[in-house]
Amino acid sequence: MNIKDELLKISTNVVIDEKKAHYKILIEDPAKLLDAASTLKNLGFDHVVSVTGVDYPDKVEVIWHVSSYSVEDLKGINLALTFSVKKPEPVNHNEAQGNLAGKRPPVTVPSLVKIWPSAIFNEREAFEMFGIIFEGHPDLRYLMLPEDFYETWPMRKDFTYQRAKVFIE
Amino acid sequence: MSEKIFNIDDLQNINVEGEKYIILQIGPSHPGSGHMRIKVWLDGDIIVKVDPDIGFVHRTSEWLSERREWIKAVPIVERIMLPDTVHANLAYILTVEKLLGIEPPPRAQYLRSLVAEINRITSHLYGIGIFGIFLGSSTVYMWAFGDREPFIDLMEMLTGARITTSYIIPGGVRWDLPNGFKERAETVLQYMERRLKDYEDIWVKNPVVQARTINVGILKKEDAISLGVVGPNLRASGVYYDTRKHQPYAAYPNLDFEIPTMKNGDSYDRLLIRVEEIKQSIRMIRQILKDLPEGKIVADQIYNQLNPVMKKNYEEKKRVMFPAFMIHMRPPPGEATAKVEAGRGEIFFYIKSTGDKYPYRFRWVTPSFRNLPFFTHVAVGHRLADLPTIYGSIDYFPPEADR
Amino acid sequence: MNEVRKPRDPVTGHIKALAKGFKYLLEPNRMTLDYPAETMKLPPNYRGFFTVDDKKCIGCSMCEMVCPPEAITMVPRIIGEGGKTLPAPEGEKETKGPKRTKRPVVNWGKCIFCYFCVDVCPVDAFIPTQVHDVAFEKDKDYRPSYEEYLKPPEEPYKNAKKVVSKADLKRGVSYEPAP
Amino acid sequence: MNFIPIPLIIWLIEDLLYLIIFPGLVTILVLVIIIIWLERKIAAKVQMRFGPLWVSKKIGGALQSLADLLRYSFQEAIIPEKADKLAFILAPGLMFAFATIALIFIPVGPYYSALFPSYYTILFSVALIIITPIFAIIVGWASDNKFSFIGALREGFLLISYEVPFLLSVVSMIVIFRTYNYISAVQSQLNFLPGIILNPLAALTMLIVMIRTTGRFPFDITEADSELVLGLFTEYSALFFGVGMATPYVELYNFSLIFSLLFLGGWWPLNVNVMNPLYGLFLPGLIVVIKAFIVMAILVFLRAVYPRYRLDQAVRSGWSYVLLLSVLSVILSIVEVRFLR
Repeated sequence: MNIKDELLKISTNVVIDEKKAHYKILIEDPAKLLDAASTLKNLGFDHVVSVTGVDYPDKVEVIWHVSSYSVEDLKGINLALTFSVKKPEPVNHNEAQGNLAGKRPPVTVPSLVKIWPSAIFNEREAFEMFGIIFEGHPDLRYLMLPEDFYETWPMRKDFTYQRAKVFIE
Repeated sequence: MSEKIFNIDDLQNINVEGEKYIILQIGPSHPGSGHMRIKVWLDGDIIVKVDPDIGFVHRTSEWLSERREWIKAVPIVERIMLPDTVHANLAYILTVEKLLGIEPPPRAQYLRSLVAEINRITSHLYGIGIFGIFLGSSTVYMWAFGDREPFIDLMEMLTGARITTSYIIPGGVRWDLPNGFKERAETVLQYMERRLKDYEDIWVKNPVVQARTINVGILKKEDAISLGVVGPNLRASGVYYDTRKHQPYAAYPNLDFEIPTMKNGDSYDRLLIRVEEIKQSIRMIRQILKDLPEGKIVADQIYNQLNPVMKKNYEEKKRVMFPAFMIHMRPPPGEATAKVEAGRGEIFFYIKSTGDKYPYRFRWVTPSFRNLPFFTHVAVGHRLADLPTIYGSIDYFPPEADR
Repeated sequence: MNEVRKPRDPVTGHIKALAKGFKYLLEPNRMTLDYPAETMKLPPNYRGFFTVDDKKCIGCSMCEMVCPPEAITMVPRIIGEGGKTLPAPEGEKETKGPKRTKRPVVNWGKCIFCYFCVDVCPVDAFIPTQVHDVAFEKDKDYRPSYEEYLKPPEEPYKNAKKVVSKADLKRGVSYEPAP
Repeated sequence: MNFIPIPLIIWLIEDLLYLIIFPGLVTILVLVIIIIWLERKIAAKVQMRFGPLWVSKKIGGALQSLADLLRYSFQEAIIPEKADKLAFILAPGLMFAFATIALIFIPVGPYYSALFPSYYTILFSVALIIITPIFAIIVGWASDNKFSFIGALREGFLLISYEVPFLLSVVSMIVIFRTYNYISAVQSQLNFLPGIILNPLAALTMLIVMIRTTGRFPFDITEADSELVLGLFTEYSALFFGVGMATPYVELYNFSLIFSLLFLGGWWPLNVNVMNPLYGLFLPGLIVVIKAFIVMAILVFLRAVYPRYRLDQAVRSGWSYVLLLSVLSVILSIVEVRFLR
């Protein structure tokens, strides 16, 4: 099985660097994401290692790093299934939207939990850190942040924090 | 019991309303919880649902590392994975080396494997000890933590620190093997081999332990794969996967070792596999000390940047000092991923560089974080007293999962 | 791996466990260090408190830059003419005599003893020690001034018996008097 | 000095001596302090470490338990808002009291006998010992804490499952000795053989029940700290907590006394027939207490070897193996009585 050909069937935008074990598929169309994930799972990529976002000025990139436990040839491959989504325009703070409102509105991508159950906690983390709403996730809550965390999406690049000014000896 | 295959829809379907259930908040200040809260729904003595609430020791390691120079992330990742410091350090440095394009010399590779295997033994002993106290055996707890001591002494002798070694740097390691290390290591390994027999009598083959662990917390092979469980827990379920074999790094391609796997995937298997891995690590340390190649302990790219004072130090004290490159490191733009098999499982790093003096995206996933499904899936259907068994057997370490 | 898993029958198991416990009860096997009464002499590369050699330091600030917890601050110093403090001339370039430079001071409350600073120093000006078990009474004590920093904290328990640890086949770690 | 009737004085102060000094409260206190220290020291020795040391370093930290007792005595007693206050305060005390009261029926010498000399001392002492765990259940209920509540439920399950074997093992010894009286039981052992040789099954059952009832490992189920924090005593502090923690050791002392009387031959090898202050009163008692202490030391040693069983496993074994063992011990006794004697 030539992994490169198989990947090229899924998407034309494929980056492969075998020396660094760096494999990457870029998907543009949200409709194709679920299909691509199913195809990858059928190929043998059976679990998700990490789900993360990368914050750019205009877009948020969501990366599912997948790997294989069951297919011997794929065990050495870390494949990044990458999906970019444009950030919506910033809106003013709206009380009615509660936690999810603010200057940095969330982006929405399809959840891949149905295909890879191992993504369940990873997607929760990506949600709270980057403001990526995974549609179809059964249990999308804050994972590590407190439930009443008011400053949303701390891993985005424009997040700033207030240093504690009081120093108690 | 968890005979059924995991289905993601079960999470929504469990009905937890009404007065039928006792809801227990185990943690965050509870002797059997660690730095996390485990919310348990109990039907009598049977667990109906478990909701692990993590994040009590979330230390924003990714955020901090994205706002610091590259070298400064080394102590950060070490302090997240305290029982597995060397592996965290190694995984990060492997990723940076992939970005930089530096290949460390063979002696440095062997030294990395050496200190990683010593660290793996301490990590497994830590896990066995915590498992012991969770089942109520203070003896195993004390023994395991006591037996970490000779190995930590070895780490101290080699690296100058007991736990947070910061031993591995881009391009090599910081200190060479000191005099008398090999003899001391051999004594320690013989001691540990003798002690493993005592552990067998008082812990592994103790009838009470067998009664408590056999057929408790079964994770089937299919579930282990689909839930993405890592490390010894994965291999206890019968999956033959180890990063050291399948994505080799450091000196592992040259070493002769086996990956023990079990079939049943219950808590007893998860205990046994740790004992077996200790034996394999002992075997590997012997090989490394025998085959240790001569040569430099740091790559030429780094060595050539050392100034005369540093070179003199390198020759006399076998100590690698940092050239100014370490501070002003700016890896070329690109992405790199690396995996390292730590004591508890697989560490995964994904780093994106834009050629800046800070990493643009610093992402890492720790083994305990990926073992979280054990609580939601495996514990359901067992008794309350089995929750510590499962918790202890998967060797879960909350600060590591929270990062 | 099934031969490893094979359970032991309960009667043998109980007897063996009790016998092993009883053996450990009787034989001398203690591996603890009686700490404040005995203290360890640590290996020479142990990373303890460290100070700086005022003569060697060139004030380059590399240690400040590499320090991961940002524990090092560079304090201004005037050296030359016996270190006498002179008022700095406004906007004037000095050619000889007292020279303005910088010296590192470590905030021990922040220091994590990674020794990046010691290793990055281009003139190897830091002087490491093996002292590690120091408790500070006041917050001010772990933020020393430069003069205080030149004398690093001294080892507590000076009257304690000095021992070195040694790998032991019976106890794992045993301690013998330091040479 | 002939005109002073020593037996008369002894008869006058005997009750006081018995309950307050020996083998009563003072001895219990001293023994509990020593046994807790010894438990920690034994565990520490097996675990290759020092154990309690820095309180009185010269005698190996023997005063550690005394220091703990003092600390508990002067600690602030916190009573939770929602607790059933009367039960919360009374239950530990009653638990301790009933554990101690059982002593008044346990003689430690042929003439140094119980407070209420009766033909039925075995039955009375056993009945009083069985009452104690009921107060443990009240303790768990009064705290209004889920962990205490679960601990109380576990205590209830175990109480029921191990009471029957305990009673049967005592019954089997009653069958052998054909008496309800400790003194006669010991006398018949002195004349023939110790009970542990006559009926080892009953002795084994009794040991298991002792481990279970006093919460020693591997049956430390009601206080399983990895699940239930401190089990029954999660909400307790100060002297209430100290009393609650000491009660199992008092029970252990009672059980060990009974064990040494029924199975280890009481004051054997001393066979006294004279009413003498030294040989008739004190020395037999000392022998019995030393035997009981050795039994206690063996039981606390188990902490160093075992983890704990699960509740269902303990209950199941209580209703199966241990019950079977106790029934067999009764049968063995009947057979012995029929055919051997």
